[in-house]
Amino acid sequence: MADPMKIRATLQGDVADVRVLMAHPMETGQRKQAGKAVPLHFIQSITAQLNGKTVFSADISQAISRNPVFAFKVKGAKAGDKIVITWKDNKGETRTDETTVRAGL
Amino acid sequence: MKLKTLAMLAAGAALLASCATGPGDARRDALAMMQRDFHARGIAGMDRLKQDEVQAACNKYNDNPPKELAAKLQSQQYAGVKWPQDGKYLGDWKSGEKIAQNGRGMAWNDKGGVGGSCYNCHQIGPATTSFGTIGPSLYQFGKLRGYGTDIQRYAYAKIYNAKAYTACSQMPRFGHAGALTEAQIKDLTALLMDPASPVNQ
Amino acid sequence: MQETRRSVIRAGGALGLLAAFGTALLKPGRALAARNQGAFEAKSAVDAMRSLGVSNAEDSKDIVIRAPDIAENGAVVPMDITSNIPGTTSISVFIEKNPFPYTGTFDFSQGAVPFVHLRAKLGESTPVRVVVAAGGKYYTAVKEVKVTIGGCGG
Amino acid sequence: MRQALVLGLVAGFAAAPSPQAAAQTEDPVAAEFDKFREVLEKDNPAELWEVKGEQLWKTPRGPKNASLEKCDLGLGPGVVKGAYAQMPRYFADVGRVMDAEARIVHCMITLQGFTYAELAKAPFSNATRTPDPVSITTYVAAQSAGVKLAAPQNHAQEKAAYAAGKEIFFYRAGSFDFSCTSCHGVDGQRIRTQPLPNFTKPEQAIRSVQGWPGYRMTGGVMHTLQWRLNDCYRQQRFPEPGYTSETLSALLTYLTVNSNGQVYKGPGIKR
Repeated sequence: MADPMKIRATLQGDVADVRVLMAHPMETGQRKQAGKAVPLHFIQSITAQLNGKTVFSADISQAISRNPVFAFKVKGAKAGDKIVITWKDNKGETRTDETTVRAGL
Repeated sequence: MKLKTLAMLAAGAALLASCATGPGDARRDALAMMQRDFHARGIAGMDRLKQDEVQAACNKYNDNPPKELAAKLQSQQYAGVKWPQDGKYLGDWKSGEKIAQNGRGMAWNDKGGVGGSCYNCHQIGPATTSFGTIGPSLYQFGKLRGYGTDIQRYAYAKIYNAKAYTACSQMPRFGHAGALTEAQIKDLTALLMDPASPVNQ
Repeated sequence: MQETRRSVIRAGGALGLLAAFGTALLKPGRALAARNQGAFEAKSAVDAMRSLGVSNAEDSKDIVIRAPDIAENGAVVPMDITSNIPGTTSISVFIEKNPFPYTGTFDFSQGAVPFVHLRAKLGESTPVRVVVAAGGKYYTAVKEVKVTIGGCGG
Repeated sequence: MRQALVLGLVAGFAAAPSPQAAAQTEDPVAAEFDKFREVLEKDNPAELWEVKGEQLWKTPRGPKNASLEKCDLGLGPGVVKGAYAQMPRYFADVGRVMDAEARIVHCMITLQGFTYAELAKAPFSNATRTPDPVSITTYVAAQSAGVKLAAPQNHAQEKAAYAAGKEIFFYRAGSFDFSCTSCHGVDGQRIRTQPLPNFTKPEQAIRSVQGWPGYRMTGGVMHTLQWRLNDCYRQQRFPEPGYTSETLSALLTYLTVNSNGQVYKGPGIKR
């Protein structure tokens, strides 16, 4: 099973700054190990919801770096709002994690 | 554990006594520790830990040996330079560029010598901007110094054994160490000295 | 709201898409929008954009790409991309000299600010092109990133 | 004779200005790297291993089915906070100075029943595997983020380790005549485009400790200082140093003590 994501969502005014780390090899299909090409294995899509509404989504390629990092911002968020992020890779594997928006400093 | 360590330290110190110059306690301990803790891997044997005369002198004098000693070491090293069999110093600069770019060779995961790692430390050809600054720029090497045989000969010998000119140079002794072949050194010499090489444009 | 993903790019390029690929790529109403495989497999940014139906993209100074002039390591090149164009719905990224330049599209809805931070692999020094969809139109900006050889090379 | 002539020639030309010498003094490339290093560190995949390491620390594992919560990292059994910043240090139970990873491996052996042979067999991360001591060291290191480095120099063996480490640092040998100083003994140099800090100076020595354990962009893997020193010796064209050996603990003592008093920032990100 895929390792959990690490999600941080911090309020700056009424904008939630959401930053996410994902554990994934993002294999390009071009890397060789012991003389053999490692097959293509990468996250293809990401969706993020704030309190159940999709706010951010993406279709991505294998050119995104290994162990992907993304950040995005959502206006109108409040402390305690729920952020749920899901990724799905080309082998059909998927992972969903969540966090709550925290008040900024 | 402690006793064993001490015994091993003592044994190691005895082993290394021949190459340890004026050993203080710390130095003796360090050498014994390394002798005990390192192991041969691939082509990198334990013999590589043993210092030769140049390494020992540079270590002892912090890379700044007395003038007479430096001169003596340099002439010894110079005497060991194997000159090209056919008397020609210049090979193919294009092949030289590839050798200069290649940073592999002589490590435990290599099979032997491979490249010259030249760009790691030197600016050389104008096309490569990712060059190191440990050594001086070699850009326009021949153009600035002239293309004469004496400079060709100097460049060849410097690559073969940098310590022939500066006893404690940080540059490896590529020919002396068996890291580059005669043909490879000639190719590198051409990279620096061939008027057609991009280095001299 | 999943069904609206990619809707603007599709609307803008529907004709082009229809001409190039037929209707197979357009399946409105699917829970997970169809991935534009043609764009991801394109070997040039131009072909990828054609697959996505991007046309007549106008140069815009309101797209801000913050990426290094020289990347320390091509395996991880960080980019902050912001669109200050009103009505921005998506940001697409094309790393022009990569074997497959189309790197992804990021969609914003329900209050998301048109900004994304991502990290990408650059095979060599290359222009990074960003295309923004806003109000049924396309806008573009480009940033050159140099990739160097670092370390001992061993 | 010949040599003297050439030496003269070389000396004569040494003064000739190098066309791009100016570019080497103020390194804009290094400045650009530093700027984006901050961006990269803001979200560091190393955190994924901190989480994993914490689980490994707290979960009963190994033949003895024990957690590492009784492991003494020098501040008493189970105390993790601030411990990394105070290592290497002398441990009376083993009669030697140990760096953090050496101590963690020791605890995995004594508390959990793993063997040194199995832990040392393939101790470094690759694309498909991160060894447990690497994750655990990352977790332990993260618990010293923001703490001033204070590797102790009280016990005679700690002083001896520093002195030995210094000798090891300066030891010139191998096929290429390299020592650690070949790359890390002079100010302001770089290898290819990578800046090379001078570890003999306290203000720069911190860069040998800072950012480790580090998420390495090349390969996208997590590495500790044990790996860093191992790979330095590979590139130094030396034979291989033993994993968690006293030699490496001594070298780390030299480097860390030189950095004492500066603030450790926790696991970092490396080229």
